[in-house]
Amino acid sequence: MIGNLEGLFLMPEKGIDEETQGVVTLVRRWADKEVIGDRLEYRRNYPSRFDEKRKTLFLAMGLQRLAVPEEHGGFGWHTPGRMRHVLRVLTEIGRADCSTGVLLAMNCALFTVVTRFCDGRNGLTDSLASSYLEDEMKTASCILTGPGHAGRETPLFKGRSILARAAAAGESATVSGEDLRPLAAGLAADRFLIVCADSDGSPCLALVPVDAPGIARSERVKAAGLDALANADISLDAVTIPKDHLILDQDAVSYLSACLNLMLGGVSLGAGLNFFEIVSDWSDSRVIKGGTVLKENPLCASVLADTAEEIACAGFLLHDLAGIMPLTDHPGPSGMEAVYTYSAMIGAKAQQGIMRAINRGLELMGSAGYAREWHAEKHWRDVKTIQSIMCGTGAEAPVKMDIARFFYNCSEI
Amino acid sequence: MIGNLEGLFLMPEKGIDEETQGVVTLVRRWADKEVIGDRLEYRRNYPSRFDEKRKTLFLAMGLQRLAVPEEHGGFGWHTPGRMRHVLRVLTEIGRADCSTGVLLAMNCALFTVVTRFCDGRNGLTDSLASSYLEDEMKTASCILTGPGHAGRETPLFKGRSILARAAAAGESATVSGEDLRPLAAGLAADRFLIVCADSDGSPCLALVPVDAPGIARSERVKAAGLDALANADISLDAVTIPKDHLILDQDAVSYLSACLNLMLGGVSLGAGLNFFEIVSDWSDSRVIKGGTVLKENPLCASVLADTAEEIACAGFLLHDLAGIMPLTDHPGPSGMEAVYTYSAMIGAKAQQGIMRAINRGLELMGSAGYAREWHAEKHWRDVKTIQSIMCGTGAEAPVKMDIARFFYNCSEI
Amino acid sequence: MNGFDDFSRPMEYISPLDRHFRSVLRRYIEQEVMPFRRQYDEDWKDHAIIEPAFDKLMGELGLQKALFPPEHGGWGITRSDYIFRFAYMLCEELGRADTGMAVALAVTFWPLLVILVEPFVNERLIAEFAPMFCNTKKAVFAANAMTEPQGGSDIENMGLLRGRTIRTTARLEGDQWVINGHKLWPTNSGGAASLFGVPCTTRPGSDDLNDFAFIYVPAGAEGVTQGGPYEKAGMAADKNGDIFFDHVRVPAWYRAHGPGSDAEAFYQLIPFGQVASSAFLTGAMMNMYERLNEFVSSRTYRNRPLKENDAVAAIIGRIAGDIDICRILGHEAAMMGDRRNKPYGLPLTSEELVGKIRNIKDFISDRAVENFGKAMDVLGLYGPDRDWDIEKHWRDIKIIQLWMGGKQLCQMESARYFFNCETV
Amino acid sequence: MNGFDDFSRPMEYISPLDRHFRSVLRRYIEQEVMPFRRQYDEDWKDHAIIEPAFDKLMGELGLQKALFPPEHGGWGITRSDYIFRFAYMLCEELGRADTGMAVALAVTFWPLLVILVEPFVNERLIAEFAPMFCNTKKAVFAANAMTEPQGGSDIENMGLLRGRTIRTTARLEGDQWVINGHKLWPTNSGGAASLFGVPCTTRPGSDDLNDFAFIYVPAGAEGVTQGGPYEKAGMAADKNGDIFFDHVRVPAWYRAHGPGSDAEAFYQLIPFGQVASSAFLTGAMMNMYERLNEFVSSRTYRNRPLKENDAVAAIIGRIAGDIDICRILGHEAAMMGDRRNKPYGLPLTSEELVGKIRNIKDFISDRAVENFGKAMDVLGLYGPDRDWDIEKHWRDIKIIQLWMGGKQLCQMESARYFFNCETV
Repeated sequence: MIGNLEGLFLMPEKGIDEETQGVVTLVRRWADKEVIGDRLEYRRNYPSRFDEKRKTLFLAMGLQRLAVPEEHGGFGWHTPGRMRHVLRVLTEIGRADCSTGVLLAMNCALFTVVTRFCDGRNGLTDSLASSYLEDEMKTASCILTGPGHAGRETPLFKGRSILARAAAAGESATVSGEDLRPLAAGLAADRFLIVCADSDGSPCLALVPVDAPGIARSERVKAAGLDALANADISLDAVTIPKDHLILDQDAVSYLSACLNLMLGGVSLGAGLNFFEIVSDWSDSRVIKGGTVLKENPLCASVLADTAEEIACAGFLLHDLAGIMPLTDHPGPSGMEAVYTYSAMIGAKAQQGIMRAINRGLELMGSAGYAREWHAEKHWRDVKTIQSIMCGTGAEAPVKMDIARFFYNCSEI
Repeated sequence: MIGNLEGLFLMPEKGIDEETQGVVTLVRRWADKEVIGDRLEYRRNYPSRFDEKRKTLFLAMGLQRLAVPEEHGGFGWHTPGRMRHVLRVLTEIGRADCSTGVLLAMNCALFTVVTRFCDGRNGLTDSLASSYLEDEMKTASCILTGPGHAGRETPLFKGRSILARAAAAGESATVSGEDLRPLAAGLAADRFLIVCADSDGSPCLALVPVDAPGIARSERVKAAGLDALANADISLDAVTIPKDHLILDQDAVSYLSACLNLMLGGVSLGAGLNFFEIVSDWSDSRVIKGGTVLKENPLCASVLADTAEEIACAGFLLHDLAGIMPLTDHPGPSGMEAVYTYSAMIGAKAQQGIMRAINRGLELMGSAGYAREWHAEKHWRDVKTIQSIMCGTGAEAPVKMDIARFFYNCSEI
Repeated sequence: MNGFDDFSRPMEYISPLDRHFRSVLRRYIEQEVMPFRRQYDEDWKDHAIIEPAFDKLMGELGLQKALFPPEHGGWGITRSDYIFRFAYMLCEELGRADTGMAVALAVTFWPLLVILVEPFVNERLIAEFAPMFCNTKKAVFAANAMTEPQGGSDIENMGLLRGRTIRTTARLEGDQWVINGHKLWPTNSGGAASLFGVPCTTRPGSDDLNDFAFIYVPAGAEGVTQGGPYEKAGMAADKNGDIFFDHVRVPAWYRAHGPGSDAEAFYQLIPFGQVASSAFLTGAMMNMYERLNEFVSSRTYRNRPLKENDAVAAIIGRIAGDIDICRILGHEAAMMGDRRNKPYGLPLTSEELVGKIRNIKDFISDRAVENFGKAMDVLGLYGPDRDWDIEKHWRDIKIIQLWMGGKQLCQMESARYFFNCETV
Repeated sequence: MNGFDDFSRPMEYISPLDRHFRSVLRRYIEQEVMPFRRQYDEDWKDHAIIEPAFDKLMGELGLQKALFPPEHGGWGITRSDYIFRFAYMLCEELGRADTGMAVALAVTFWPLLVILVEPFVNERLIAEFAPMFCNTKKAVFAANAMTEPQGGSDIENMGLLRGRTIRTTARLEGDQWVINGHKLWPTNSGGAASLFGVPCTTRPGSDDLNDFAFIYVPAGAEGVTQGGPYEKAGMAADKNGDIFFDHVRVPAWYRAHGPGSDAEAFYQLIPFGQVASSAFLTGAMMNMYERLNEFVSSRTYRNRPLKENDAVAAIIGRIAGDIDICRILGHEAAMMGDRRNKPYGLPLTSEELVGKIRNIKDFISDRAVENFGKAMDVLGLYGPDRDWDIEKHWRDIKIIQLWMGGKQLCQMESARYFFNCETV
């Protein structure tokens, strides 16, 4: 974030340590120099040219290893206490490009969950970590729950259908599922992290390499946003994985969801902040009513204020969420349940707030709002895409059910 | 707050110290025992019977001295770092009764501002403090800016009209103004804290005892809420006060506004939490559609979730605001400007959020929502009243102008 | 814009009665209600100030006669093709002054509609009850005793529950119905009404609509006990209380129509109630506009009238714009009702009509709640002040949002229609 | 509800042409547009797939002739008393498939309305331009070259700015106008249009409406240069680009009407444009309903169809309810326009009519932006997926909210009317 932004968008947290500040500063420079300062070049063939910028970030700067434990050669930002720092970094990346942020968020979520729930099985962490140390871009693609199909019963995770099945047998396990829709990057990933139902119908996680036999992919999905990421539906026909690639703990699914809500919130927050910069420039230079600078017209100023307010509040709430992540260390289900619920609630609210910020700001930009040239519309499409995929299905209804379950002890919804 | 509420409505802050916790617990007991557990008795003649409960709180428990400096015999909760504790206490009081909370908030705001801006003039703090140590209820009534009258120019504070005038002359000063509307308690207060324009038209604050000659009051204003507080319009005809009762610093006006936004936010938050308790009880015991417990119906559950969500997020944001209050200690106007803007923004947003929480919850309560007997409608009227009076005038427009000024450097709005 | 009368109405819909009668009515209201309404809140129990106003409007001007046929001394409105539009006009004008008063009048019509609107006309009962309303200059009230302690608004959820949850029973003994049960909260209870329409069941627990009965019970009948009025957040002119029916006996022919028809005729009340609610709300909002306009024209921000600040103008412009929209929609809802006898119209009991009208009422309620809240904020410090009248409407209109099954029932009925839901 | 056709329309307003023509039009659209629209995004520059569809609709079916009088080979719609309602129907049906295509057609009408609608009829220009549109089976486009680089939507803010900020100049030299200026972003620019209507000033800086001129310029005239189409977030069927007029000469009688009348006739375009925008939006929303209904009926939460979950039902019920409301309001706006020759109607240039119609368009735009966003969320993972068509409309309709001065200008014009503001 540029210095000015930090003076405007306050954060509730105490200062961050020097190492973290160093990383944040590096990423900020990457965003400003490689992407934001250089955007007009990207007008044609945007997605492919972007690949190279992402390599700088992931490999040269090493961010691919952000959530790899220190003992495995990474930055070690995989603990609950580190979440607020991860949030900061993802925000910086989101300012430049949401697609890149989404990729890193999925990678970070992978390590955060695996290191926590595979304590006794360092083999998995070891092999994963060493693959992320290679000089090659790695990308995890998450497949969460989704809508079921009318007439077909499925196991559920908090009301949502689990569309993949996992079964352990001896030292290996098999994973199956038809037409699963990853959050993103289904065609670009090198491994999938899939929410499955085990043989009892309980939620669990399976880590599946993309080159395992039995995996089929649909054609590339054309999507509203995140242009740089190629997605597709995935079908798994009894794909075999090592048994330790299966995490048989329902809390792991909750934790994955909480991490993604936080991290993708950070990505969208970054896009929102950059949108703020764009609309600031615009409103400072355009004239309306035949002479008034746009920002000096009270109505336009109030729209601008909405944009700033939504982003500032989303930032506060996401940092508050990061601040309560350590509650997951509390024993018993209440810590995890609370964090899961708050992450769903704040995740949805922050995404909606940022979306509203952009929607309102666009109102002032007229055709510059929807011309590709200004890049405002890119943030608009990207954030909406992130927001929609994090909904799962049914708009805010499933999240509201989560909230009601936690706050009112509902049991049948 | 009852234990359960604390497990549900998380706060971003780290734990609070034992002394603070002790005060919070005492107030919570007062609220539960004296007011909430005993509400049906209050159905008739509510306002007058309440007086006595308030005496317990203000005098027996000593909360009237909450923001009186320690060296003057008070609790010493008048510093920016203490604001989060003041917020907690006011929330506990708001759970029981907004009127009481509003009174204490105005008292706390008085001491917070006076101790900060009258450093060199201990006389004022001394005399004020000693009066608050007496065994008699003290009440400050704040008169802020308001709407001007078409055709009459007034000095402005951030666009809002300053309707009172102050002029220093020798060792005394005079204060004048017609039909000024206090936030609350114009008939009950023993002193007014009034935003005035000095002889240059700059904003300043004047502290005026209610028994000074030259003060006239209108009849009691009938209001939507805060029934227990009698308000009236105040006119001052060249009322003389000691010169040190005048605080000639524009920042004092900003700070007063910031404190009131935070503190009255806490009062409304408390009302929201108690409303949550009421609607929880209701939805747990009522049956709809001929058999479903209300909270188990997905639509009702989603309305309930809205209520919980709005309150939880308002709580987070208010605590975030409390957390940045120490920025006012930073030299230069940017710390105070930032805090002023954030307090206006979060103050308005939190009030609106809590109002929405109650409005939504009422949807489920049918006639029990508007029957006085259930007390839900009291919180609804009280919070709306607090929200409206904190608007000043023009709904959110003046706050949006504050935000735009800060975030976009607007200068003409 | 010259004034609140300039909010849009679909001009082609205006009934022939509208222009003349509206101005007479408005004169009455401005003389008998407007000057006193700020004192109504304290008069909630005694109606010492409120009752004379009712006498003027309902008795002297004669509104309580409007539905009855001329041969019984009434105005014959139910025989016109504009009964919904007439009701809309009436409720809007009254709502502008006081929605509590408006509902007390409209609900007097409510149980009578069950026997007065084609195809459900019961001449014998009309002849029986007409004198009570038509031969007096004092206000006479009727009430629909629907809600029961446990069921909430279940009775209004006929589409889904089909009367299954009604606990008030009617048993035929010889040529009399014997009625037992406990109702609460109906408008005009708490001692106001002279006549109750009572939805009850002839076979508890049945969801066969043939077991639903709508029976008239004079308030003075033996075994009818009423509690005093409840104290509520607003709407002091509308009394609500408990009603107990303890072996109350009425003649067998006091049942509206008979098995099956009772349910259908009763279900007709839903669109009437929703259209009237919409009219109360637009009326109240028109009054809000009057007061708001005064405030934003005379008070300032940055030393210029509030309305000349673009940001404030956008807020109040949206409020006025919503009023315009709500009034168009309210009239459309009324017209949906009045189209029932046209070749392209729908019966009052059709799922489409009920779903669409509930949707409009839900929408207008939301806009009203939102915009009154916003208007109070525009007045800021003066928003909660009763002298500006807006806070009074703010308290009252929330009640309108909540009654008749409230927001959620509207949402479900409209979802059921638009998406052919079967279980919601 | 059987389908999207069951959303409400005020039945009394339906034009005689509606039933038959709508079904013909819909058949064309379902054959020529619907099956191909998912490929339009990539065709934004070349129009290789898009152009044949235009030829079918505008040329073969003949929509581009609709406004012209029969004696010139047209359909004479501007002589009917239902031109707004006809336009509404057309724009709604097209908008259901593709609002970009809808606007390209509607804007072809736009500059022609200036000379075709009573009381502003210019027979000589009609005779001049009719053959261009009526004697061909290929699509022919016109455009309104309004927006200028600095002014944004100032030109549409005629009420306040009165043409003061226009920089495109027209100077009379003998019997020719010489036009100089730079316009950008009009629909059907970027090389599509054959004819431009050009608002310009005969005296730069003047706010005297007599100095406003509306002059027709054939795209092929010497000195007209067009840039290629811009790449945008959506609406690929609508090309937008820069137009430069460098000493372009046209006959003196290519000016629409003359001093004063030009401004008035031009100002009529605002209500037309706002009503058409409303129709695009309701059409798009009706299509959204179709797709949404499919999704919520076939996909599940808790193993039951989404629509059978009360919480989801409330969300989608609100969406459908809003569509119903918007369609009623859109038709009311159209009717406001068509009432202009009735005794109780208003001229198209009246502040009341413009304020009320802008208000409705602003409202419908907001509902569309809100509800498409919400519908995408209902689809969740599948929301951003082009195969479900909703994201396409979501991108397109945001553009409709932003054009013609966008939301804020609507708000100001409506505030100005409702509160008699003088400076906003």
